[in-house]
Amino acid sequence: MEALLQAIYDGIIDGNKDQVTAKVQEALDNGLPPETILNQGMVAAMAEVGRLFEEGEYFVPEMLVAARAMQAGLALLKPKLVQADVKAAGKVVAGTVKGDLHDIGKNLVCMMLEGASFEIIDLGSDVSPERFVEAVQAYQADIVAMSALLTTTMPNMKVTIDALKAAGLRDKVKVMVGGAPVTPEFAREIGADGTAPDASQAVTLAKSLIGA
Amino acid sequence: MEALLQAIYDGIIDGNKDQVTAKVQEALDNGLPPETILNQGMVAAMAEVGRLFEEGEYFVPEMLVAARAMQAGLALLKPKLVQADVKAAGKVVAGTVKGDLHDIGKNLVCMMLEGASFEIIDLGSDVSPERFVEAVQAYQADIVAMSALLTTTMPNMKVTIDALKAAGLRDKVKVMVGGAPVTPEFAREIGADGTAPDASQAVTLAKSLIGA
Amino acid sequence: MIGIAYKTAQEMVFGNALHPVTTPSGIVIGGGAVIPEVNYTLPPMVINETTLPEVRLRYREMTRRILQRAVELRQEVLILEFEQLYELTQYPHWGAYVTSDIKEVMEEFTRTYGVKSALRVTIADIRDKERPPRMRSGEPMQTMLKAFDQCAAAGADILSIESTGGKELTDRALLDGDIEGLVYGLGVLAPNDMVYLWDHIVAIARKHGVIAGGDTACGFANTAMQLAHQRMLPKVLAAIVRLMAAPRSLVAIERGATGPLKDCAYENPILKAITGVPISMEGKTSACAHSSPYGNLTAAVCDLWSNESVQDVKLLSGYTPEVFTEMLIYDCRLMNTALRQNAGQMLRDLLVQSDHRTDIQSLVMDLDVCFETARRIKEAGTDSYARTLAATRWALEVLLQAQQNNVTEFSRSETRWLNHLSNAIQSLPETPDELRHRLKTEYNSLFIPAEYELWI
Amino acid sequence: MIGIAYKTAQEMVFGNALHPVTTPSGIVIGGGAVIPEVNYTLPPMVINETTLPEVRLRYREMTRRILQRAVELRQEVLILEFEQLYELTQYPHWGAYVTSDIKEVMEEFTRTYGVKSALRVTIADIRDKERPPRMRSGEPMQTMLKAFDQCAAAGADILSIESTGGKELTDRALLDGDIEGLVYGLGVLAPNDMVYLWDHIVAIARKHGVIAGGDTACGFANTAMQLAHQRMLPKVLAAIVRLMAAPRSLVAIERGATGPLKDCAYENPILKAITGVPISMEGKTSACAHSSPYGNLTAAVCDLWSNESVQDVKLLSGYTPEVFTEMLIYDCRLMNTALRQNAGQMLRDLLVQSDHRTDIQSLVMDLDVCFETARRIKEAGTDSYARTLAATRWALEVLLQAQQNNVTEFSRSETRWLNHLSNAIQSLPETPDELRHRLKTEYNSLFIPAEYELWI
Ligand SMILES: [Zn+2]
Ligand SMILES: [Zn+2]
Ligand SMILES: [Zn+2]
Repeated sequence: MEALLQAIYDGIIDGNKDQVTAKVQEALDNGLPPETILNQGMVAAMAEVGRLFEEGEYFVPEMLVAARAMQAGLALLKPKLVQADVKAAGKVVAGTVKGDLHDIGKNLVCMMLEGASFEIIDLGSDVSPERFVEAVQAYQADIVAMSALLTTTMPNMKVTIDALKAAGLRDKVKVMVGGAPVTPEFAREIGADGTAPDASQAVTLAKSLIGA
Repeated sequence: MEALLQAIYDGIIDGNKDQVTAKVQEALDNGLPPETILNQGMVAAMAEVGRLFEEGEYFVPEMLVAARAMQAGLALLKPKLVQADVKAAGKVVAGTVKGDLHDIGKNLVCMMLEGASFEIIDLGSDVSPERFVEAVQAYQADIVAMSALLTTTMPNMKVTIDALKAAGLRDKVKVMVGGAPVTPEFAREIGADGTAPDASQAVTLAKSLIGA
Repeated sequence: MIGIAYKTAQEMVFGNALHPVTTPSGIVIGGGAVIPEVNYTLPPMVINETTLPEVRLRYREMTRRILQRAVELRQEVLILEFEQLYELTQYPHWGAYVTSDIKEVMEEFTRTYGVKSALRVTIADIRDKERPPRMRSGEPMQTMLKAFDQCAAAGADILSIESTGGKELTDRALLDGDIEGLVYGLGVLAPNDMVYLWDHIVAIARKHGVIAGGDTACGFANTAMQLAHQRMLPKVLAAIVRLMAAPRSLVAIERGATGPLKDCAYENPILKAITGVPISMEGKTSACAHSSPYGNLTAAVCDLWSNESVQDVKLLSGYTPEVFTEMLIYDCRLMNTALRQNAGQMLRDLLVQSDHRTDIQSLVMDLDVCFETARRIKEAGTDSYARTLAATRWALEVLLQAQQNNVTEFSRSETRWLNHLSNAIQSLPETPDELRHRLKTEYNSLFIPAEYELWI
Repeated sequence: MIGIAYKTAQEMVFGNALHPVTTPSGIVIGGGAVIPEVNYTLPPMVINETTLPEVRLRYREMTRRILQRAVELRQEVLILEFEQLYELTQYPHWGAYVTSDIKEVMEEFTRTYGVKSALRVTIADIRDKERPPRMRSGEPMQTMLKAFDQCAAAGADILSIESTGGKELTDRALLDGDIEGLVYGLGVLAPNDMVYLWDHIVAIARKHGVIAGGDTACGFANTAMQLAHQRMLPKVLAAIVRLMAAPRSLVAIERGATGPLKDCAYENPILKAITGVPISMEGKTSACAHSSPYGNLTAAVCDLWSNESVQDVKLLSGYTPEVFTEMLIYDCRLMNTALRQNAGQMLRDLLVQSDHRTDIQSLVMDLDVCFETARRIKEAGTDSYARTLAATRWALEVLLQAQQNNVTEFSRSETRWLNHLSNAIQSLPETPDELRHRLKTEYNSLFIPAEYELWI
């Protein structure tokens, strides 16, 4: 049992998708509880990947393959988790705001959040306030994460927040904003709940916002 | 007559106080109307001094002696002007805000405004919001001119404007703000009526604010 | 051996180019002195019909303050860069309004104070707004060409762009650390796009009698540098991408661009070595826009010295555009004094030596390395793919050697990546078609081959 | 001939002082390399009991970002300057809180990354808040001494101040363009105040085992420079005030200050020539705080290179304190590379030659002129008044000669002022008492002689 979990853990850290799917299947077949596989195998591995990244040992490409290996394993696990009523840490609707095509930062944040077992609804880039509102409603999201790289598109963050207010959703959802030009003062001014200077700190912020 | 006015005009431009007082007296004795002496002799001269300053021909020291010569002449003229009901361009209450001792800029603005025939009530430096309010009330001022050099004292400009509002005076008086750290955006944000980047442009602003 | 413009790296020095360029206002670029190039932009604000008057006023005011500071410091020549924000290209007449506003202020200062200036207008590559982007067909390309045309008519003296052909692929390949995707994007898609784009830009420049400046690999190599700075990507990858991007930017010159090449392009010294055109460079004094791993080195052979881009914000002494203008002026004063005292080469070497071994990325930007890169690119012939392979392999060689000789610090993870990239580079195929077949299938949805007139 | 520390101006070069100073953390200042000194301050905000936590957080964050950038650029030593805003001195425990906050971050970075740093704390001269000011009696002086003491206890490594003795007179005399008031303020009141003040500061520094840095004539000569920049005052007056201020600042060293002298003091090269102490200087890279008429020249013999003061504001690449840190680091890299390559003197001369004739004010800051100023001050003996006269007369001589030889442009109004000031300087009396009797009667209300232990 220990050995299987270790193999899943190692498979994620090495970004070895095939190993992860094989070992997750084996673990399930052996009757290991899905929550155990998820928490002790996969979430623990992604936490270690995050630590390696923080320490400069890993870069984004390694994180990406790790995240993909985790997702492959998760695909096997998900049906069982639903049965066992294991929930995601929270649901995040993410996108770069209207007018902004720069999505590298947003993609990184999504990946890191996914690694921390958030469920991500990625709306992509150039997302209008209306689409954010729709998605929050449709997915019953816990968090809206908006990104902007251009100073000329930043004001659209406020427009989106105002649209959430107008739709009566602002109290039901936390708003995170990010991107190179965003400052804590700006976040406060437009009425967001917080901002983080980089993708890994965005995870910490998301967790603290929903008390996870 | 022409020669007398010319002598007053030249006396101010040269900063020759004695010449100005002598010639103003002579002009009055000869029955020249005080408004003519004021406008064609003195105000015209100060305008020329302003122009020389703008062109880099004069510096502050020359402006100061010119302003003093003008004031000496004005002292003789004032009683007659009151009789003739000639009014100042407007009344300005000026001071550097609470916490700020840097008054070089404020002094220059006062001097230039005086030259443009505004009446100045100079409250000095480190002026509390209450004192600004009192002075506006007591002197029935048209304009409040506040200056700050320190970024830490700038916020006191807003405090003063709020105090004017609370006292019901904000609609009765125009507010000018200035000093190195003050930007047009800041002026707008705190609800001032305008700002100018230097002392001579402050005169243009003051005139436009009261439609003079 | 096929010759490049300069015979040795030693011949190259700041302020001097083999083929100087003269602006309509009579400023000679690369003719014996380094000239400051100031790039200034708006603070965070919405640009639309309503705010346009404010936008225009702000540009006029920024321009006025910059030129005022130049007058105060007795700087007699200056290049201004108006790098358009998305909306200003999207609505070409807006960009043209601002262009003529700026030009008006420039001309006022020439009349009043005699200060000579020239205006570089950099058009935004608005094709980058759709994914996958339509590079040739449809509206964005037509709008961009309209923007070039209208700005040239409105007073632009120099036309530039940071074109994004291939970026839809390299953005993804960068995050994957995938050399094959990077080589295909930079060695096939980008050059292919630039041939088409620059033929049009050069034609517009000729029509208006203005200068076709150049194109930068900003969206590729500077993106990599920034991601490395944020520790998202290994520095060895960013270093390799830096040299890999040079053949792409060379295309603009081959299609008729004459320089001054645009500042963002750290590949410019290589292009100057090959072609002799004058170049703009940025480095230490562009810290306002991004951190540089080689802030002095980049000045070594510059003809214009730029601050990259600064937002209009108030500091204690005034607004940032004038603040950075002052710093650029003093940088240039030092370089020009050195030229006058016959100490140009000496100062150039100090600038290079101060940086060339302090960071993995600066290793490939050493002047001698740039010169050798130029030589190898030229030697690889006229095909962009072959040139890109040559530059990539040479970058690898430089890094491997530096790592073996302990020239600078390579962390454990950088060393691991260097070995990984070494393998990937060694197995690159010799033709673009072979590479196309090898590309990850996930990439297929990212770009539209027909938009590059490719049919595979 | 009475000797000064250096025999010739040629011996002086950046990064090297005859008497280097070592900080408690082991950084040697003036020991062979130029070190960046970063001065960073709050954006516009109220400082009170309520906002204090935010103030402290902001200083910690600014410090962290600065040191982070230093680590990224492999800068191993750094001086930080915490120049107190009024409130932080007025409530000495507030200033001490911030001091220990900054120090904590510095120590964290030493532990984590090995980067060594030292902290200069500059206390605000809060006596300048009353007019006429009480310079010795009463609360402000006691509070300032408390602030020095508490900050030294809280972790300051270097103590400095920009003291304002005499400024109540010179502020007025400057606007009047009155040489007599300026000489009395700078030659009598200021030195007199500094003897008293610096005896106390040096005692506090010794008590805590920290460094007594130095004192600048910022409130006098930099005020004049700024007013000249705004075209309020003639440049010839600002140039003369510059040299006139040197004897005043020398007093701190004579009372036990050891350097590094503080950046604002453009008179520092003169003081270094006389005493051999290491100096901090500012110039081009302090454009954030004010425009400089000689932005390169000032680096010629610096030991620390500073940005003067930058407010914490966001730019495209990050916050301004880290942006200016990066620029200072690159400036220092170039100077230190030159020293290593035995090209220090050569680069120094280029720095001087790039500026020394471009502005009336730079004429008196030429290295040779500074050296001769030092010699003449020393030759004038130990009396501050006599030294001030000597410096003033020499400044006039330099300007008159430059004007006659057309070394730089003197406008008609500058020439008129030069003649006017020449007359005023030639008729200055030989003793301070005579001058006191000649001072305009309006000045009597401006200062309190007893506060300087003067009885006339
Ligand atoms: Zn760019
Ligand atoms: Zn650029
Ligand atoms: Zn200062």
